[in-house]
Amino acid sequence: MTENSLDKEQQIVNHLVGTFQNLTGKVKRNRRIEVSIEKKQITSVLNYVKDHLGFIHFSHMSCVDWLEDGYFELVYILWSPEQKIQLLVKALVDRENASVENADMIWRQLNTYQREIREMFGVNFIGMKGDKEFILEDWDNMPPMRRDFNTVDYIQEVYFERPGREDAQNVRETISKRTGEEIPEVATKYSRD
Amino acid sequence: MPNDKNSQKIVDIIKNAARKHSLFVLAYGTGCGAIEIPPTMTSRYDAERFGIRGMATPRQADVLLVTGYLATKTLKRVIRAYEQMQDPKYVIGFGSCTINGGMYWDSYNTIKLLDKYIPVDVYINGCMPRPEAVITGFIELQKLIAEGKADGATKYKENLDWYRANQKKVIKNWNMPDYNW
Amino acid sequence: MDTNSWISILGFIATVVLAFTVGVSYGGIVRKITARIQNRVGPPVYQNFFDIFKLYSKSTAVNHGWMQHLGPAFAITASVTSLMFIPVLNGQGEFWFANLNFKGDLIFLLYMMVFGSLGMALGAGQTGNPNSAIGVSRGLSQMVGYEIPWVLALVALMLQTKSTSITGIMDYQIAHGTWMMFESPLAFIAALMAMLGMFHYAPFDVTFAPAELSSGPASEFGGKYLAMMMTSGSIFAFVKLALFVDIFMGGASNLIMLVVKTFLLYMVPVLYGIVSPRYRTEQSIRYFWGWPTLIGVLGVLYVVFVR
Amino acid sequence: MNSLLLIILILLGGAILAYLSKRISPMLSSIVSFLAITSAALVFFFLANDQEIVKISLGDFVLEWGLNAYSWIFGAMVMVMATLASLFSIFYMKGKDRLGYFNLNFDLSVMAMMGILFSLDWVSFFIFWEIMTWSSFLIIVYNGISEGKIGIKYMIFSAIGGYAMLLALVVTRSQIHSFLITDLIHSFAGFSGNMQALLGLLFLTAFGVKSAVMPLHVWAPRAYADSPMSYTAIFSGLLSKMGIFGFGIMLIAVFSHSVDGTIFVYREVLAWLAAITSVIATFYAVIQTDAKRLLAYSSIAQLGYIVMGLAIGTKLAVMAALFLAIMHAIYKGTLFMVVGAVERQTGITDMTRLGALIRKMPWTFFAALLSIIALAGIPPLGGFVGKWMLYESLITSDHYFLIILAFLSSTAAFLYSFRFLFGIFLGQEEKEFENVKEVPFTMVLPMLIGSLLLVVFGTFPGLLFKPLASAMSFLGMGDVSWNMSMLSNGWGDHVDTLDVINSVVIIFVLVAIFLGLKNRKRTRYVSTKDIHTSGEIPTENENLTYAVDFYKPFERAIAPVMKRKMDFYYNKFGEGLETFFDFLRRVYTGNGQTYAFYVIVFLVILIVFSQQIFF
Repeated sequence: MTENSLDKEQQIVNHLVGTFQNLTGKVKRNRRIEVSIEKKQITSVLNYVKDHLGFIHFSHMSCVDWLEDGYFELVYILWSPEQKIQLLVKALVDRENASVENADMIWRQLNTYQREIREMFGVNFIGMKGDKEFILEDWDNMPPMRRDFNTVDYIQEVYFERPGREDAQNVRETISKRTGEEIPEVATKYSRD
Repeated sequence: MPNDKNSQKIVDIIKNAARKHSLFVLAYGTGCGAIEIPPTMTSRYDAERFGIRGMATPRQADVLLVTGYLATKTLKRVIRAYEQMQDPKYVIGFGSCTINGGMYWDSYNTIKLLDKYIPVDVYINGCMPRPEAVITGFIELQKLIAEGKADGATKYKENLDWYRANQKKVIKNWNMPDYNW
Repeated sequence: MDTNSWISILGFIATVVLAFTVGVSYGGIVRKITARIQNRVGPPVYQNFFDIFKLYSKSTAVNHGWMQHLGPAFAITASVTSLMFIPVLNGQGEFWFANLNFKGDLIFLLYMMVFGSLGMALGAGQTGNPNSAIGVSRGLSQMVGYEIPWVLALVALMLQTKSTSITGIMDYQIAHGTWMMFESPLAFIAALMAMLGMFHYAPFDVTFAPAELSSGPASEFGGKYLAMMMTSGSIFAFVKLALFVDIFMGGASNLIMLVVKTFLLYMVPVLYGIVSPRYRTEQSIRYFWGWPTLIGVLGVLYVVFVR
Repeated sequence: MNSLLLIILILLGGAILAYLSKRISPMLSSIVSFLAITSAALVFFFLANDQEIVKISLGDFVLEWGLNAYSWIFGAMVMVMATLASLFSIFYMKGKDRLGYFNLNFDLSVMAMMGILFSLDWVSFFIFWEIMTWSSFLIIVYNGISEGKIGIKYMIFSAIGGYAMLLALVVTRSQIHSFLITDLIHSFAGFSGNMQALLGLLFLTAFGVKSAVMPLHVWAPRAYADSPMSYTAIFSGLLSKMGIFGFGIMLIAVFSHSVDGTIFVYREVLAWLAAITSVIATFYAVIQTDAKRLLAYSSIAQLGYIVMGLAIGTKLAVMAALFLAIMHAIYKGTLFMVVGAVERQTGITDMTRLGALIRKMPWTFFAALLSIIALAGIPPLGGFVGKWMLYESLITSDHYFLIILAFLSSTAAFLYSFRFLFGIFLGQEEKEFENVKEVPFTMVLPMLIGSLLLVVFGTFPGLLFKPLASAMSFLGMGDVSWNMSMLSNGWGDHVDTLDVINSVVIIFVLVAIFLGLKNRKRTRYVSTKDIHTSGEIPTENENLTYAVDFYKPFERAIAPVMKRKMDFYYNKFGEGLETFFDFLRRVYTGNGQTYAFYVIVFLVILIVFSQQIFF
């Protein structure tokens, strides 16, 4: 692939920037475009790229918790099978009372992702069908995927711990203590602690 | 089956011998451990040699084999399946996840100690336990049965309140039928 | 009660014990053979005795009503009653296994055998498990399939021997010094094909299909109920085999011959089943109404016009 | 007073009294009807004998009534089942309107049936036949003339039958100058071949309509299903047997005197028609979802067996057919009562919506269970005896392909038998029927009596063989050997029903007590929601019922048989008939009274001008 082939991507970005206000976009690399939009634009942008630019395949939707900035970032990942280009549509949502317009009429499978995000992050999708819980059953705490949810505190409060497990938080260390074996450098280098 | 610890009646010995050699398993394939069950049952390791046989419904089964981690959602179903089984019944906890949470020790939605919720007769250690380990676990259970020590169901009946309290702690919407046999 | 009736009661019990033992052992042997074909060691041949004994010793915690209690009882009643009316060994003077075999005939037996299935179906229906109902629906539909070639074969036999009773057919074979499977081979083939369905081994095991129906009619039956159903099934297996041996293979003059003949016969559905996948219900009905029925019709015509 | 006349008068009087007493209290009307039928039954069983002859002179006509062994057995059947049905009817019809109208026609039907059985000459036979027809018609339209115009359909077919019979009578009269049935029997041999064929065809058509043989059965399913159930119990159980009664006389007594081959052809054709009727009707019964329709189709199938037996015409076959006729009256009467009880308690008979009523109505289920076992022909109940004799007679008379059809139909009958029990009484509990109760005792009692009769006749079929044998000797089939509890065929094979029932009962009791019921007390009686559902706890309104398309695989398997061909044929046949007889609707206004008026006018003309017409 040569650099020239990025023309196609750049054309799309330019087209989108020209079409929508407040839309910023850039070519991330070969075959990958990223655009940032406002949250009220979500349905119109998605509809537009689906109908006019050939991004007919909805791959994935995810949510990123920017705790420090006070935002949720919703990411819609689309794919154009004709042009072989991946499009990331990003929108920022306030963390407080996060709510977004429902978009599952564009791709029906979006419903599944939206329900998951509603449950895991507490983002409300206005007008979405399906009130029932999706994966978490009978959950009454803070949505567990939010970064301010303290998992360790929660499990210590709710679940039992096997006695003797406390000192074995680091298994490798425990084993080396018991057997006097030396821990290889590689292991410590990539250790979680 | 009322079981005096010191002496088994002759009838119990015969019954236990039959029970020992005929274990109908309800494999509750909750986690990744379920993949170890097919090799255990089929040609390579052939658990049927020991009279171990898969069954489709809890009514017919003797052994509840919990293979792997249990989310609280699944735990509810496991408890239900366990309570639908008929005495005498045994539970085998399979893999580290059932023992101490295993690699899911810090998951917000996975229980860590199976024996706080249902009585476990035998634990099989490992992640994953190999089919040999599974068969060893079953043989261990058979030994317990022959000695009349696999009395998890009796414990459950006696300490039902304690078990219920633990279960209700994680299962918030409690809508299970009563258990009184 | 005089001595004779005591002896005949002992004879009843001996027959039932024999049928139970043979049926359960065959079940164990089948498991062993299946295991060997799959390159496994397999359970010991007496495994099914352990299973049944264990199931009897289990407690029964729940019931869904009195029909669930009576369903398995119906099944055992049907199997034992059919057993009573089947000559286990041929020869008039047989002392132990005579029972009631001069008091009934083939058509009676056909219906008596259904009694058990119906009882089981009712018991399964009472539990309210949808899997049971689906299994029963499939089983009964399949029964309509295999009954046709089976009855055609029996009609051919009856027309040829001019008798509808089993003892009559056995006497005919003894008098002519031949077996019916050689006398009317087409009927035998049709009956054999029907037998594949009768034993509910693959490919006709859609009734109990554990993978899709969680064992079908037996879904809600555990412990004692399951033990009773297994008992009844074992006795029924023996009844069907003994019936086949009696009417097609000239009966057996002693127990060893009986075991040899029934075992050989039993291997037909078993070996066919082990290597077969599973038919859907309508496929199996169409199977039975296809070649087996045609062969059965030819068998009847053969008897009528050639013999 | 002559007891035969007394019976007719009691029933007639009962009918009128029941109609009048409705003004006092609707309940009283039903009770009067019940008392009338009961007292008629008592008179019939204790006073009536075959010595009595009633002669009523009407101008030149003499109507002769009498009783013989053959009609006695049908009469006994009618009286017993009508008594049970009318007892059932008291509470079943409680609270419905136009009870006087209903009971009037109910009693008139019973009276007409007894009249048919008493008739020694064709004229009174025909008169009662028509009374029976229009009283039953009036009850079919009791619930209003709904879609499908079933009342009209029934009327048209009955009219075909009636005219066929009338024509036959006229022809007979022109040949032998007598209306007496015995005269026809004795002089039939002297007729020419064509005349024999014509008479045979006409009479068979006339009786074929009532007993719903294949081309003439179109009216039956809806008519049985749409009448009130307490009446259908006798409509399907007894009225159809009047056709069988006629068939019996024709096929056994009359045709046996023919020397011509045509009648033999009729017999074979009739037997095949009956066999095909039973197979197709059984298939249709299997795919029904409404319990009434299921039983209606099943009735057609069972009547097919009976006609088959009569058409075969060997001693065993006739015995089998008559035995089956009586059994069918009992079990089908009981089953329609069961459906009636269910309908009364729940309001519906749709098997896809009902379920688990065994928990609410155990006695009804018990009666249904025994009747279904008899219907399916499973030993040790009465149905088996009839089925066994039928098969044995088929095989000993070399009808080897008919037996396959009979077996196919009978095996497929297990399907709808189970469907009936499962759909209504077993399966999942439905929330809307939570508060259903068992029916009152007077409704349970007739059902239980019916089912106990089945047990008795299954154990001691000889109780019925004895009157049946004398009935058959009356029809010219003397020397029928029978045994109290031993069935045997021409080849010397036999079944000992006493041994069967002993074996079954002993083993069943042992097993049930020691294995089944022993621990019953220790177990817990749970709801039908407490089942294995892969650990899921079913919620209150979760549907776990398997009831819709219950036999879908079977339907798919028989689709080539059922596809279009038969449907198309039947529909076109029915439509064609409806179109063809469209002009009749201008004559027959659909109003029974007009029709009755026509009949009376016609009879008057017949009586007045008989001299000129016939001589």
